[in-house]
Amino acid sequence: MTAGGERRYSVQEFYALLYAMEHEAAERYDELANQMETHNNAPVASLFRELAAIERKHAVKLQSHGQSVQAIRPRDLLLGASFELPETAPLDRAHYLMTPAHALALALENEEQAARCFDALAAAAPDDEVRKLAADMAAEEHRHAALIRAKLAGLPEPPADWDQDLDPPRFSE
Amino acid sequence: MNRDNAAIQSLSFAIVGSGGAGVMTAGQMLLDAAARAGLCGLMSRSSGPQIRGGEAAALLRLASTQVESHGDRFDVLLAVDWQNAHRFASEIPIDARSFVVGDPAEGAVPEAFSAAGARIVPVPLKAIAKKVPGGRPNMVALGALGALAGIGAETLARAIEATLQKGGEALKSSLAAMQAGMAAVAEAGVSLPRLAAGQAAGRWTITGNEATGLGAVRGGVRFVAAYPITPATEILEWLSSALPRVGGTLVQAEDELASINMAIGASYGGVPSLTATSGPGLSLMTEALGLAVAAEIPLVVVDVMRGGPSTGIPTKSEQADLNIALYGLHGDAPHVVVAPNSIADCLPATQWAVHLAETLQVPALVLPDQSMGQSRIVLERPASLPLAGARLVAEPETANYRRYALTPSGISPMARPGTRGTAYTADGLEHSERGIPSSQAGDHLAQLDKRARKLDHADYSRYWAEIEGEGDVAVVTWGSCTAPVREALARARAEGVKARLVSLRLLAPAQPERLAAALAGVRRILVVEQTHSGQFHRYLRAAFDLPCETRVFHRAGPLPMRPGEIHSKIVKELAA
Amino acid sequence: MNRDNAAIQSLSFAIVGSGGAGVMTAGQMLLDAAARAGLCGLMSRSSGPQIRGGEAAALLRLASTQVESHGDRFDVLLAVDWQNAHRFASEIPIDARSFVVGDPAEGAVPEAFSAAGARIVPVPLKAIAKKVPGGRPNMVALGALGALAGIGAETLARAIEATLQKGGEALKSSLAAMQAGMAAVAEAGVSLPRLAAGQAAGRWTITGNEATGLGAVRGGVRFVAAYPITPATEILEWLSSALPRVGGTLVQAEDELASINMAIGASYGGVPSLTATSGPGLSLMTEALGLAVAAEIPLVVVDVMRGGPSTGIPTKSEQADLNIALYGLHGDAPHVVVAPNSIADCLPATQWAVHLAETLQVPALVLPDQSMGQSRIVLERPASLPLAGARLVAEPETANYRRYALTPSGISPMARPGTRGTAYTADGLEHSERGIPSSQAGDHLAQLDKRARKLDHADYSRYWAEIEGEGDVAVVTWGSCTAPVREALARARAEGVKARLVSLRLLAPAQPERLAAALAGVRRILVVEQTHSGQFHRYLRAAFDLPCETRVFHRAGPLPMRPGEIHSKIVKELAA
Amino acid sequence: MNIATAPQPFSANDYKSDYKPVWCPGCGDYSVLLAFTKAMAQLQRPPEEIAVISGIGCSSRIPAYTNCYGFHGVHGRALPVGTGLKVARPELTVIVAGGDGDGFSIGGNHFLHACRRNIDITYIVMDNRVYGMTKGQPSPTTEPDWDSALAPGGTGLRPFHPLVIALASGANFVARGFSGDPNGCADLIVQAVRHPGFSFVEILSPCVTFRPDQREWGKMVHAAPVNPTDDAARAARRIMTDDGFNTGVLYAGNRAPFRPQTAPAAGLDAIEAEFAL
Amino acid sequence: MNIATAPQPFSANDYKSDYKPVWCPGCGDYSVLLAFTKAMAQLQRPPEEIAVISGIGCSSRIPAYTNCYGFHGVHGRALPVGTGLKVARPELTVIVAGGDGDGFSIGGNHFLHACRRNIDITYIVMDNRVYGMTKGQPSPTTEPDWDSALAPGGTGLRPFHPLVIALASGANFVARGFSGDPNGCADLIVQAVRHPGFSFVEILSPCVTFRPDQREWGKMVHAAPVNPTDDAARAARRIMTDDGFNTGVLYAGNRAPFRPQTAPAAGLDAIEAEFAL
Ligand SMILES: Cc1ncc(C[n+]2csc(CCOP(=O)(O)OP(=O)(O)O)c2C)c(N)n1
Ligand SMILES: Cc1ncc(C[n+]2csc(CCOP(=O)(O)OP(=O)(O)O)c2C)c(N)n1
Ligand code: SF4
Ligand code: SF4
Ligand SMILES: [Mg+2]
Ligand SMILES: [Mg+2]
Repeated sequence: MTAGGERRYSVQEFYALLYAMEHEAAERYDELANQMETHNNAPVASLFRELAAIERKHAVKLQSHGQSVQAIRPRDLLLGASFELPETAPLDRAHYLMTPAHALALALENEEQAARCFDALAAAAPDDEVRKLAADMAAEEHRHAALIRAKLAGLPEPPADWDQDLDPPRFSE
Repeated sequence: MNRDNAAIQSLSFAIVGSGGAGVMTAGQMLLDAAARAGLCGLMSRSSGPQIRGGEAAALLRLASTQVESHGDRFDVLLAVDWQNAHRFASEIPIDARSFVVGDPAEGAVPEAFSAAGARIVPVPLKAIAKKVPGGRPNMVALGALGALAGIGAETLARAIEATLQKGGEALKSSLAAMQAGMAAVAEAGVSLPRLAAGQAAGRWTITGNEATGLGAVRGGVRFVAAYPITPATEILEWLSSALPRVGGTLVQAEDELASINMAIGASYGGVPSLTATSGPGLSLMTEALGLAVAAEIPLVVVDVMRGGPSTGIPTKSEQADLNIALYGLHGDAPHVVVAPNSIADCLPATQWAVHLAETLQVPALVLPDQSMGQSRIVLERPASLPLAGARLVAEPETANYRRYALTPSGISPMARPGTRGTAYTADGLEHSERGIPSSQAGDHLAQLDKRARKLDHADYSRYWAEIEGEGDVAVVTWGSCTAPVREALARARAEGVKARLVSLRLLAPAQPERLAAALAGVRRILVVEQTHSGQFHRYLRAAFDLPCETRVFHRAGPLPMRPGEIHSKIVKELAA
Repeated sequence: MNRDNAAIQSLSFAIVGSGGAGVMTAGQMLLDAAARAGLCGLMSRSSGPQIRGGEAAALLRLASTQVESHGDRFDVLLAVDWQNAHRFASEIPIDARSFVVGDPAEGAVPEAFSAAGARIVPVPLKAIAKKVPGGRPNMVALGALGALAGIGAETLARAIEATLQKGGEALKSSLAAMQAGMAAVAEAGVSLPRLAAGQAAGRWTITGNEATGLGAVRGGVRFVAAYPITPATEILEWLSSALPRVGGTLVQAEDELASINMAIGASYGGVPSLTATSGPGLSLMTEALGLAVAAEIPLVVVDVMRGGPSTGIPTKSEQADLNIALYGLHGDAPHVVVAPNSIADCLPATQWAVHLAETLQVPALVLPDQSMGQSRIVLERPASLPLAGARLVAEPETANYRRYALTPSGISPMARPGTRGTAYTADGLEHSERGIPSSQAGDHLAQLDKRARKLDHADYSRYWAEIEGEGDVAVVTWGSCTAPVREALARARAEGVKARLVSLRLLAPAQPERLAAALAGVRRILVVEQTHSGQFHRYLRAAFDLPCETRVFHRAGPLPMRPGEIHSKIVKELAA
Repeated sequence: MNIATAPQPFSANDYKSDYKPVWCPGCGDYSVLLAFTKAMAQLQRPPEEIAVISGIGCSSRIPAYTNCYGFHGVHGRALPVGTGLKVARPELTVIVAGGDGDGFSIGGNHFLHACRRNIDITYIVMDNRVYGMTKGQPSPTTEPDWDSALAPGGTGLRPFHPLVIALASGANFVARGFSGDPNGCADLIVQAVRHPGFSFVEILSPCVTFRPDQREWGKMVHAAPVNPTDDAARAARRIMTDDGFNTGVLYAGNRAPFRPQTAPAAGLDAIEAEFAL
Repeated sequence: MNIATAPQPFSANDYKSDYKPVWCPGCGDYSVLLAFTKAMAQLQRPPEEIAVISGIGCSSRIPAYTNCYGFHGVHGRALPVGTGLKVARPELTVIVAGGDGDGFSIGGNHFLHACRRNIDITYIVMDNRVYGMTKGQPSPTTEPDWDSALAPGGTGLRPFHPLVIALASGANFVARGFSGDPNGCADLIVQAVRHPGFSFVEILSPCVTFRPDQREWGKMVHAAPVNPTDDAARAARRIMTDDGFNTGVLYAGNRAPFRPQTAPAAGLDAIEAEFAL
């Protein structure tokens, strides 16, 4: 991942970026929670719901900076191969039989990716205030990551055949 | 045990749980084990709207003799979990005599079920499974149900082994979990009456859709073209492996227009051919069906009926494609419509349809429904049918060959491409005896007469209907209503009602004289069918002479017809 | 003059000749001239199997009052030449009282015609034409026929001028040839009784297919998608010019599957829509018709019936698409079927169908047939119908909008895309009131009931049937049989038979109570229809309660139903 | 030139029936029928081993005019009928024939999938850019400005490009002929039948009744200025940019034709045994 | 970058309904739905002025998941429904969406003719190279060797090439996206809707249930290495020879979209007068 690069962010822009990241991350966790509910995977649904709530809290805080989220793209961040914003869980990682451990591992990846992104932005930002903001954010994401890592360590490893489909998919229409 | 049921000694089990909980697997193994234990049985499935996951229910009925439909109530409802299980409430009627087996850790029994006042049997499926390394709650459930059904541990083990053929750890933990489930039931001290068992040897287990496929192959079908559609796809999937092994072919077509026309092409070429679909696909086939009528091409079209109209309820059953099957062709287009009257009958009914299509050079429709097609039963190995005879083929170098010659029987020899001296052009335009397009009134009438005549003169032998019992009242029905009607009649007979059962296997051409004979001396009939508008009854009025007072019980799907509701109607409408 | 005919003062003329001889042009001009002379009339066409050329026949009936069908016999058969004219023998019945006008240079009258013993009137058409520079035998024929019909030279000239608008040499020679033809007849000294003439002013000439198109436009149809097919293409051709002039559009689709789905899309968008086809095309539309039923999309589908089954006899008439129209959809799919009972009725019947489709949010089929669609008549300007009301549209920002709400009438407001606050998804899957797919028994039953209810509760007013006369016997019929039945009944009445006529315009939903009322006091009925298998009769048995003894006269096409054959049946079956 | 060979069992006339075409005199389809009989005589396939399958349209009347087995089906479905026949009876020579409306309008989907399926049949389309049988409506290949009752002033639609679609969907042999050159067409048909897989031959065949302007086609056609290629992408590009009057073999590919699935033969008993407990 | 704009009336969520998808978690269609809502928010079209039309299939369930007007019709006929709607109501934004089976198998003919007709609608196909809804049968875009119950060992058939067919039949805008990149897909949809005429967007959208192998697609897709062209023949050639995982706008043409016939307005009376003697 390349981040920041020559891009010069104003403080205002940086807040917009932050808001977009947190907002999108929250929406995504909600979406995943919905999916798990529809598929009767209650434990993972509530976990995603919690994650969504955390991200949304951040977003709401950032929103007080008066930013809009229209059309922020990974490529605006020069994130190279990544298709989505750093904290957003890719939809195609969901599975209806996924376990809380899977969900946390996914959240961990998101946090780590976000942390790396901010590290890179902090390293590259020419503007002091932005640099500081980015460094703060990086630290926060590292902290989140550590928390999740700890929580994950407390969970049992999912069984090897966790995704074995005991009920064949059904015909429809 | 269904104490209401004088006819069938049976026990009904429902297993519910959310997707991935393995209720279908457990149900399948239970049926298999029961079969190995010398019981007969039936299993059908139900599930939520999700493609995968969501919630699922396996519905079983085990019995001493062959069962073809569900009863009125379930003896046991077992829930691996209760997620969205309330959606199945109308499909799983329970009462005060039922047992509801649930894991207390999964919460209370939902209102939709607890209201019945059944005896709640808490079994901590999850906790029990946890104690077994790699154990799963559905295998505990299997053990519990096996114990309730009176199936021995060894037999259950054999059923598990047959599914988990790879063996290893998974097998070991499944066996252990199953045994723990049996133990839990013993501990809970609940039991059900024992079913008398017969001889497992020689029996089969088969779904209606597989039986349809096999009926086609037995009948000689060697070419199939089709487009997937629920609930007919399993016929195709079974045939796609089976056909090549007997020298036949299956082609997946781009759509139903193509599939039926491919089948027509192959049949024109001399190879008995079939396509299978459901309502929406059948709609797309009626133009070509008319072509097969006019050009006199033998052809079998299986329509596994589902809920309609339009896309409707693809995964549920209804008998409402009767109208389109009988009348869906433009112009006067006589053809054959055959309906199996049970899951097992899918085999002989389809085989007979092939026979009729080939003999009469006409398209024959076969109308099973979702409840037959997608249910699995245990039955004695089906006997071979003595259906010889087939297509009347023209001899090489027939002098002055006329493909559509006006024979007394209406059947004219059909030349096989490749044969010298009998080349002709098959045509969907009205034609002369030679097949040359004609708009002359004489040719039109002659060919219309011929096409009607061959169906009128055909010998439909005893297959045309199933006729059972004696009495001055009768139930007239067809298709998947037959089994619950039979059961309802058995109860009524036990209560002293003398009644006949007439179930039509041949729907078209109508056999009014035969029906009149079957109903001779009957003073009142009850027509039973699963449609909203009473299609079958209207057809009986249109094409038959109903000799007596007629009452009707018709209702829409998707819930299966129950013996009990039919029994009440019999009591109300016939016994009075 | 048809002396057998108590009801209609008429003269029938047939003009035959090989392709290029101009018999159609001559016939057309003769009808036009007769109309200008204050007569009414009817013209239909027949031709050989060739795309072009071959042999052709123009069949006319001129009368004092509006005529909607041919009589039993022709007063005059005029042959421009006799090439293959024998093929028309069954369509042109002549008898000893007829005149056969032929050119002796073209050979003897063929056996098929001479056998009738008609009076042969030799007129050297070719030789006469030759005398006029640029003169053609068909214009000589026109003059001859005009003279026989008692139409003045000036009127004939105006008809010629109207066709040959460019004028010039062609016009001059045509006029001269026509006059020579008149002179020849005068010379031959043959004449026919005079028909009483009325007021030409205010009258129209129109074909059934044009009338159907106009009915659609009057009803508010502003979108049409279709695929050409005989004998419906003229509806489309007329609409393709007319629609843009009233702000509408016609799209030629790639096939019938596309055309009906396009019409559904446009109607979903709020624009009254129609497609027109014939049997083979209708076959391809039944799946989408079911969609329109389930998703409750107003839609009109015109099926101009031709001979069937399959490609059948595309250029000839039959009523055998009744079955597919009534029953051709899979599942329980209630819809509307309307049939015009005459050529003129194509207009109001179609307009009414649009009205019903829009009001009831349902597909309405309209069933004219080839004999109506492709015949031209002279009639009084059709009155406007008082058919107000139309689609019930949802208000913007309707709170908790439910597209498929369970209203008492069964009709629920339909939101127009673009309207705020009422967005919904139309669905062919079974659904809840909101339109969300559902396989629950409750939703299925509620929606099936709703869709049936809205048709049951609708007000079909007096349009449902044409009821004429008094008496204790009746003829029940529909469509293009109505006119010959009416004529047959008039003859029978003149002979003292007291009989009613009931011609159903609304075929579905069935109106058994109304029919019972219309037949109150009737002791016997005769059902008349043009099918081989008696489809209409079977439908009457299925869906109505026929209160009395029923006799049936049904026969296949392609020959038109004649008043005489119906009259014999009335005498035999009803008068006894 | 092949002048002095031994007499051969089948002459072109042996492939012609005694039922007289109902086509308009001057119609291009007469020449296609002639080309067909000549081609079959060149191939010396016994007439009874050939099946001619069609849909509905003037052109689709062709089967009964031959002495081969024929099938005159419904509008637009000739290719599926031919496909079923060939799969069930691979030893027959199957020729599918029809018009531009039949093949590219209502039958368009089967055209796509027949090309893709690449069964060893030959498909001949008599393209007159009009619906002849129903009296002159625009077809998919009709020029956008052609005036007719159904589309006054023209459809305004870009004509369908059958050869390009055939290539894009995987036909294994693509050629264009002109009915005015029956011998040339016969040659194309011979090559098409001999080429394995799905062979598509478009024959420009004027409708003198509804498109009298097509009498000019004789002046416009010309042999393709390049040799056939086996590169479908190149052939498609070429055809997409040519004038539409190139005749000859435009593409001859080498995809293996479709072979239906086979499996080790087993008796019915072996199959049924799988249902036993 | 568009960071600090004024708040806009419609956000992506305004295009989403509260009815929860029944798709399998992980299915690419979730991302397509997301991309659709993002695209509409970019376009700021009020939801009620958008109609989403589909056929039958997992992917075809999309209309009810949006807050727009929707139509869930029958299998394979979404394009005609969309066509009729757009012609009758040109002021609406009409999006047709569905699967590869719906669009290229049963619906193939309408695809051909919709491209040719070039009406101003956008067609989004969620291509997962399988029939998801009916439990995993091969579709026209399925690889020839993909094993399934209906085609044990694979179909052996050459996959259908939707983009090439679209170009060959006259689509005015052709793009390919990947569902794993919802923002990229949103951009493509925005461009497609803005481009006049028939716009076709193929989105590779994995079926995680029946084609778990497609989880690898994320690694295989890449931005098209060249800029879009307006030369259809060149674009077709390019696509015919690429690896099938190029994403981006591949063709943007400049054919005028179809306009239905109009005529000088006249009252009904004027039309009826023509029937008078
Ligand atoms: C299902 C159906 N729709 C429409 C028709 C009417 N129809 C018959 S032939 C034809 C078009 C023929 O055009 P083409 O295939 O180009 O053949 P041509 O007559 O030009 O040789 C049509 C639309 C039909 N017979 N069946
Ligand atoms: C006329 C008709 N034929 C067949 C079907 C069954 N059917 C429903 S969806 C489907 C295929 C869906 O495949 P695709 O369009 O690729 O959608 P996906 O589920 O993969 O998203 C089929 C064959 C049907 N509903 N109607
Ligand atoms: S109408 Fe045209 S295509 Fe048909 S036979 Fe005549 S010239 Fe040929
Ligand atoms: S079956 Fe496949 S296409 Fe359908 S919802 Fe599941 S993952 Fe998506
Ligand atoms: Mg043509
Ligand atoms: Mg798919």
